[in-house]
Amino acid sequence: MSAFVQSEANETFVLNLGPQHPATHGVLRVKLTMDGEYIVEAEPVLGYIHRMHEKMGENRTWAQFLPNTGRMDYLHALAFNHGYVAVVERAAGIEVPERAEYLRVITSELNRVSSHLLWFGAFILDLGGFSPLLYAFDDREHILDLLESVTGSRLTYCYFRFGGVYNDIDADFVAGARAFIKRLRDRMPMYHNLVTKNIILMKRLQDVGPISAEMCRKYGATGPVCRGSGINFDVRKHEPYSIYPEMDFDVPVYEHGDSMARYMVRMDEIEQSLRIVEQALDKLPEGPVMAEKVPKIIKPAKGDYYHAVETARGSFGVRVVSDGTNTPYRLKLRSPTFSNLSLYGEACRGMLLPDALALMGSLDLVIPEIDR
Amino acid sequence: MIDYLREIISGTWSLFVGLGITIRYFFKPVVTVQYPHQTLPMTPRFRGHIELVKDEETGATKCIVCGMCQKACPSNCITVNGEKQEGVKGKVLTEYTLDFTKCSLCGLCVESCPPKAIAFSKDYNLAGVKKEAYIFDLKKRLEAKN
Amino acid sequence: MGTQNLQPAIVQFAQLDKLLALGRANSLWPMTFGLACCAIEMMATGASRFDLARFGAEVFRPSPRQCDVMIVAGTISKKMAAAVETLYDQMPEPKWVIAMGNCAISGGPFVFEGQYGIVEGADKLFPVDVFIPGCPPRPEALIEGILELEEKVTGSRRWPRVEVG
Amino acid sequence: MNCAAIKQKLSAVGVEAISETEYARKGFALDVQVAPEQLVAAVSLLDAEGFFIEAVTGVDWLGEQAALRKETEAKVAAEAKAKADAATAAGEEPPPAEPVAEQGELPEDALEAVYDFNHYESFCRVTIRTRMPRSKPEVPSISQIYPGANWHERETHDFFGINFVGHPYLVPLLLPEDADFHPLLKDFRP
Repeated sequence: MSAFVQSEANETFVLNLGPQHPATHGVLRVKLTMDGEYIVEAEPVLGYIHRMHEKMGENRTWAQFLPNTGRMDYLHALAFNHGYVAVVERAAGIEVPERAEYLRVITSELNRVSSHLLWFGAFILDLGGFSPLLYAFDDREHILDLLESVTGSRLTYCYFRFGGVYNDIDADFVAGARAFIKRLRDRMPMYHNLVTKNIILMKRLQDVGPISAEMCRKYGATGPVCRGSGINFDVRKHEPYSIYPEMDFDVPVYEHGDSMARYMVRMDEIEQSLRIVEQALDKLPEGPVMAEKVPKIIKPAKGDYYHAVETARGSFGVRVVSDGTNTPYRLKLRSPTFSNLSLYGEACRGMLLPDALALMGSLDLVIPEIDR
Repeated sequence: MIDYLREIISGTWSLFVGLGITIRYFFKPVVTVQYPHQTLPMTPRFRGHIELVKDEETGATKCIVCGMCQKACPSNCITVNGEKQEGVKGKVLTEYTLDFTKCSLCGLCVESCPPKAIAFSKDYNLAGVKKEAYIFDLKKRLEAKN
Repeated sequence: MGTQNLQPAIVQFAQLDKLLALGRANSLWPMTFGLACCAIEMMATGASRFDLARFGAEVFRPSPRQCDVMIVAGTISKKMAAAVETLYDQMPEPKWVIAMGNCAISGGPFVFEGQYGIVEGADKLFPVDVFIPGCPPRPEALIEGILELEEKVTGSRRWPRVEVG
Repeated sequence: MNCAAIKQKLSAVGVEAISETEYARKGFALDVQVAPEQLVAAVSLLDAEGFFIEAVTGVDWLGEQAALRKETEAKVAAEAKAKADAATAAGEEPPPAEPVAEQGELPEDALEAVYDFNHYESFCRVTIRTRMPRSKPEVPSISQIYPGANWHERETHDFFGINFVGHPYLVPLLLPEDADFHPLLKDFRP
């Protein structure tokens, strides 16, 4: 880490990063107060892609909000789907058949791998390496093909329904998923040789942007950000939902809290997700994929309900307040990156500008999910 | 000092390892699809814009003008109109307009349709210079197909 | 449309103009400008499987001053609209705009009565040359959009058309 | 650390109401209702216990009081009708209808701020709610205790116009810098 001492002359200038800047992964804007190459203060400015999801939730029926969930975090859309359908199922007391839960887990774990692969490519791109992006997208396309064959779309899935899923999978999908798991396992050592062990990457990431466990707690950071700081917190283990209790997987935790730790957490998570998919494919039960007794018009009982799921970026929680009608009274979406990014201002104080960009990349930002 | 030298050597080696990997991919088959000459097979479940389905027996539409799709659509992109006609049971479809520029391809309309009169098309490569071209008159499209 | 603000040269050479148009059409440099979901499909188009480089459009530039074409990929919020307009103004002539995805065409699924946050279509801000509908469009559609723009610039299409049956 | 212990400690702070909820049904473990004045004390206690902040949000209860009044009126009317019916069934003269009790002006509707806390080690999601009148929506800021609440409070201020007293920088976060509207209020019209 740099030993930053603000110059006596106290000469600072304001540097505007974004909202159109390739390193901010979208339309984030950061107002940086700089002293030379060092950051004195960073203030993220949000809202450049505020799409009124919470307002929209209040003026359409429960089912009509479904397509919105896939457009918040488009990289891990299925987990957001899952969070929303799960909270409505909880509110309306809908039972989900077992096979549907398995399909939900299989598809959303594959989606998590694709999200991590995209992050991997984009993160290395931020640091200046172009070719890993091409390899990562090559693998990612295989997942998208698989998911498209089930859900019909490549990115903004709207696959889960209250009480089950929209389509069943076929034998081709199972074979394809198994082939993909084998392929990615074979490719992972290549990624590590190409990128992880690369001296430039190590120098760029090690000891850069340390985030302490206490800081995570004060800002409510979840997901790989808190797991990179030594906090063993994963919603899938912490408040198990769906069929995750039956799955055998580990939660990778790294103590160091620097950007490298967060990088390693995500790389290890790819393997864990593959393990979950493999087990779920082995155990996949027969049966219907849609509950039989789902009312045509959902009207949950009065009261408020919460459900959290683990997305690729952390804990996504939905709080719905129902007044007993067919539209939500209030829909609060607790998005993980919003909290993860809120610690950015404090974390990059006194850092060099290029290091701050490495830190930003390691937080894995999806801006529409922050702004909602 | 020795650590410093070791780091330089191992670091340089790591760069060569990386270059070796990229060189090896140079000799592997190309993964790129040469798009206009070569196309990817579309999955049967691919969701393009919706399309009216032809009834195999009569050749006409299956739509019964119940308006369920219009009600189910979250973004109000479907307009269905029908009228009573002599000697025909139920309503007859007179207008089925889809404003594809507002559609989010969620599939709620297709699911809600009782007679399964709409389905996803496979139009995956639409692009054009007019935005009005994407407000489809599905009834006309169905008739043009016959 | 894209060249509407350009002063025509005093002396014109028809053949030279055609040659220039051919050169421009085959080296369209897009701007790295992702707004939302569609930007990921734009990245996928630039990456290994679809490889926009085959059409000379792979040089994604972060600076508007080096770009020929702006691909508006995503929803334009009212807060962002001013920035988008500035970027458009900063691009040198001749310039073209591709509206990728339903949000850029008309506001897409985010339009509802009483909405307070988004601009209903990029063509409310500046002229748009090519529209690519979809939510998000597939990478093939973006390639098709680039080819459509090529056709618009040169007046003829060099690539075969893909008929979807 | 378990939820029952937290419940006891929180009730010692002097909250208005506290109840354990069924997790499987509701998704949170403790439901705490506090007055705005007690909020800081309750949150400091959670901070000392090692909780992390999940979210801050608001709910606009416009029209709630009117609905409540309607409900009670309906109930009273139903009771009176039942009494009258029972009397007629017994063959008696139905008692004269009781004069409807004069009800004063409707009490003001409330805005509610909802805080969610959770714990990294063991599961215990605590939901704290505090209500304030719609005409004067003020609640103390907790961003001194949890710096992460800073953004959440700014967002809630954007959407509901709740004034977090003591917040260091209460300017619009998601809405444009000069926004003076609060879109999630139920009486918001653009």
